[in-house]
Amino acid sequence: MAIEVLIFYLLAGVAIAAAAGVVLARNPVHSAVSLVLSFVNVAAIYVMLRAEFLAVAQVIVYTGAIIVLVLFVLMLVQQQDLPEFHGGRPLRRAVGFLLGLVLLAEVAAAILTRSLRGAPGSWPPEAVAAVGGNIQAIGRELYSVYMLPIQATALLLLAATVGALFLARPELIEERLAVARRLFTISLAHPRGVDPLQPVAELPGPHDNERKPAGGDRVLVMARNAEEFTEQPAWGEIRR
Amino acid sequence: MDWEPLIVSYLFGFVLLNVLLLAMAYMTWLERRLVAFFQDRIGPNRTGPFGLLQPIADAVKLISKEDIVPANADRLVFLVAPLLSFVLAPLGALVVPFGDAVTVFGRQVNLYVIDINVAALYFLAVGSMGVYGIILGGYASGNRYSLLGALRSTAQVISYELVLGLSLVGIFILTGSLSLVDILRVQQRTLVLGGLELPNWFLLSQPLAFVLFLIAAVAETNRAPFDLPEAETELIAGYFTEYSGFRFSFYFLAEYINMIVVSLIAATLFLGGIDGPFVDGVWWLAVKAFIFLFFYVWLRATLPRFRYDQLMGLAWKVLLPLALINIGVTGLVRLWGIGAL
Amino acid sequence: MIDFTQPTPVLLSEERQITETRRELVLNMGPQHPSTHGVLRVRLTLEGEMVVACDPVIGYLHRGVEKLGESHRYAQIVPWTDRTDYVAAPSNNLGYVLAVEKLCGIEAPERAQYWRMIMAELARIASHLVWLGTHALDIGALSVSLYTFRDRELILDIFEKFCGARLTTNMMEIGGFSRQIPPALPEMVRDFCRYLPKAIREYEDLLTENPIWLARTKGVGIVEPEIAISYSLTGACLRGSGVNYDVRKAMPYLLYDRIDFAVPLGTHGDVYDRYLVRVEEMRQSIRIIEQCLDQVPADGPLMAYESNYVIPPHERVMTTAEDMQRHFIWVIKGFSPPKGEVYHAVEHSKGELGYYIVSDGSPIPYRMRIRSPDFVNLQSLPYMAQGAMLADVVALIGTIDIVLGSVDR
Amino acid sequence: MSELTTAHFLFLSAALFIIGMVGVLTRRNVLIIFMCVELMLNAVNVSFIGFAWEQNALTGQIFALFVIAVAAAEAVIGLGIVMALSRRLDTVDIDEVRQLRE
Repeated sequence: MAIEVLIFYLLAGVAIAAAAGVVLARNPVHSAVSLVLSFVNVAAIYVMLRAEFLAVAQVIVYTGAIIVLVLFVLMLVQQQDLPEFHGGRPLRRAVGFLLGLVLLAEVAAAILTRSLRGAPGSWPPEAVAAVGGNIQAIGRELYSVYMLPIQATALLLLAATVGALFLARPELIEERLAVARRLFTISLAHPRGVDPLQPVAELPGPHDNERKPAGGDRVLVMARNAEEFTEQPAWGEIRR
Repeated sequence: MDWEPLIVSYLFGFVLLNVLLLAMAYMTWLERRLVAFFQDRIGPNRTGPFGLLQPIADAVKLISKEDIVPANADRLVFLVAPLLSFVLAPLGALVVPFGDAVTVFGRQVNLYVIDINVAALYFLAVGSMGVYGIILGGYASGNRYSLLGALRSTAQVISYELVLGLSLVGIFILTGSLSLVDILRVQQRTLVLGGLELPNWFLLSQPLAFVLFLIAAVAETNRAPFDLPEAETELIAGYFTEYSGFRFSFYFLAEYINMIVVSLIAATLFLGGIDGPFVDGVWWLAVKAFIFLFFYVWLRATLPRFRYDQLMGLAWKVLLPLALINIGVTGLVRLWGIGAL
Repeated sequence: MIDFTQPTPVLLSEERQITETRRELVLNMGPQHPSTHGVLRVRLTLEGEMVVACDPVIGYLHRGVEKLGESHRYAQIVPWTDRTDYVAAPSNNLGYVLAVEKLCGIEAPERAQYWRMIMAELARIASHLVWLGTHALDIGALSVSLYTFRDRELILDIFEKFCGARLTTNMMEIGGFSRQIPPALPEMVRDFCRYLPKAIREYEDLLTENPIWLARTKGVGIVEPEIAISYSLTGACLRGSGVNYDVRKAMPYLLYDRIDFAVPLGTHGDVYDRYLVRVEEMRQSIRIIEQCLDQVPADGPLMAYESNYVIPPHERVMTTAEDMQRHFIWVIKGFSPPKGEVYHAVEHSKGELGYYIVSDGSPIPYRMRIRSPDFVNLQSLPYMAQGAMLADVVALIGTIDIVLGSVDR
Repeated sequence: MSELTTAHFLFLSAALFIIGMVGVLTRRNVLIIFMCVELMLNAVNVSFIGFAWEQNALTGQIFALFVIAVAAAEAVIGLGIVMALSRRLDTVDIDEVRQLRE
């Protein structure tokens, strides 16, 4: 069994070192990369703990989505304006590390003196293997016992989506209004063609201009002479 | 501890990696020849017979070029990002079953590297990790075009990852397993429809999911018409604008290996993988993967490029609802099939 | 904030202090960028991928063609005009020689006029083919560009057959053509006219109904007709907005009034309409060429030799004394047109190409000014790019159809 | 080195949690604080799954799954707030944000 312990130490060591990198790195992007490394190692530890589905979910959700989003935001927020780690506040840093050490000591004491143990659960490895594997077991448990929580989670995610949409909607660039609301082509040679306010008295006959179906729903007006000036149905649509 | 299967797996993985690299090299040759054919050109035909040695010449050229690091690049990340991209690309192929167990030197050897019960999710996870190479490369170049390419890639991959995953849920419902080996076994059965004997390929039972998977896979691998992160005419080359020499070639390798891996997975999931008429075998998988690769090249030669907002709109407004509908319908049919409805 | 409802938001960098805030990203597009069609530089202020301000910077290909015109004799300027819009060189020649002919009061013989029309329309088709290929390439359709360049070769072959050069043809001369028409040329042009409609159908199959092409071009870069006029756009940029103005119809030159052809007008004024208009213009050009080939006299003079401003023909130089003297003076000193100023415009493939020449009676122009259409059309880029996406800017540069040689001159 | 025990995982969990906590306490960049919070959530998951492994139960894994879901929701909202913050106040410095409130 020693090999497993070795692997665990390797993975845990990298995970902790990478986690320390998150806190210590000056550049937030380096922090994010460290975090990814930490998460992937933790995912590998999940596999050791017979939680394959969780391992994959960890990689997909945390590294594949959340950290990618963080990087996205980091890139939108420009680098040179980000506050530096070593920018003063030494007191708080000292207090932070001190608190951390104290807490670590406490937790270590708690773990080492732990005597309380709960009752064994109903999913020993044999039972999990009997239903087909970790995923199948989680599925069974999730969609029977935890039906209500999972629906609540779905609601939570929905609410989060709506909230994010509300938060992140950028102030739209002032929409340029469609200036043209008239129904004309203009002819530079036609006395009425350059003066849009005059009502159209007479329209050219069908022989004068031919409308040519061009592509899809578009037509092209085929002008035969320079004076031609035709009614057009298209102007007045608002852009986009 | 039993070391033998582990060593066999490593050996098989090693062989697989080399096959993938070789396939990738000839994929570049094939793509150039095919696009040339589509475009009324000849394509590379000078290096060796039919230009078959062209990939080697390309590799030698790329390796011998100078490796330039821009002055205002984030040096460490800049150097690591292409490697990340390249290392993660072939990992997806580890779960593809290349056939049933064969006997080599009196030992049973499975023709896949690993069979894990989360194989399909593993493929998605590796795919979602692959984007880091692009994001970090684009960020670290210190170039605004690269940064925009990285931003585009981020949004694109997150959106299409979702569609890619949801399009597979129908298959999971039908097979009750996420293991590609199990999914393949289900497809190797025969489906009798009326008097017609059909292979039980999921292409037939999940056609909508197949189309969705195909679109999402093209977007996921950043190929035309979804090649926004590297759009030459807009962002010059997007995230790898600043890369040169062999670091550039890592991105190049990663893109083509990704294409091959996605084609293999698609062939396994929807077209029955190694299943085929006459004799089952890895050649059928190769033929099917080739069809996908041809499709990739065909798309590239034909279609214009989407715009960023149109791309996102397509994913969220069209593909995602369709994927959800597909899941709903499949679930209902399955319940009806086992009499639970 | 800029008021976008106002029609002329031309943003010079001095006028608007572009401050790079956290949200805005200033992207320098060009002069070395694959889709700015040469050495155009566009300074884009982006918010995310949305264009807040767009500031074209030109002049990277400025060679002082107008100034060169003030130090060369009239006949020597013709090759310079090739180099302005090198994609449609014969049309530039045509604009210049027509202006000088107007100044001198010469008219080319009828046969030469027909052939000038044929060459100008071929140049229009060649230019539109280059435009279509590069525009499609910018939007991402890879193959169309190779098809259009393949077909453009046929036009260049015709040019080569006629004058020996393919790109900078220098084919027209003041007074007509001094070359003879090769006997095989009319049939070559006819073959091309029979071939091209099929090719255009091929491009349209790839693009016109393609959903991605529609999504990328419809509703993008709308220029309303009033705005188009106020920017003094010409060519397809103007006609795509539905304004009926074509120099060939409005101020007919050569023999365009004898030809039956239509001017396509768009109805929405967006990139897609300009695409449709240009594709239709190619078809109309073929009609014009075919009619010209039907009407052109089989033989007859190609040069207005009766005029004193034109170099005399070779056989007369060798036989008569006064023609020999004239020839000598023409070659040594050049000809001196009357004093005065003249403007002549032709419908170039990109719009109204005008040459303004001031003559002080000496053999070299006092001032020459080129109104190049794409220089003027380019001014509408900031208007079209307001609120567009980054990818649209590429499509908009493509739809204006600029050639930097002509913009910067 | 004998066998893997729950204590191994609990120490890992504690270490990750405390590193995350120190990060939250010492860093000023909102985004790094955000990442540290994710680290802490992840540390809790390690404990959950470790206990589930020890007790042969799935409850811990399922709780971890819920934590991941909540983390996703938190990421969406948190990053939305960061974006709004940087847009409104032009800063992602947590101290400046507090100073502006006063």
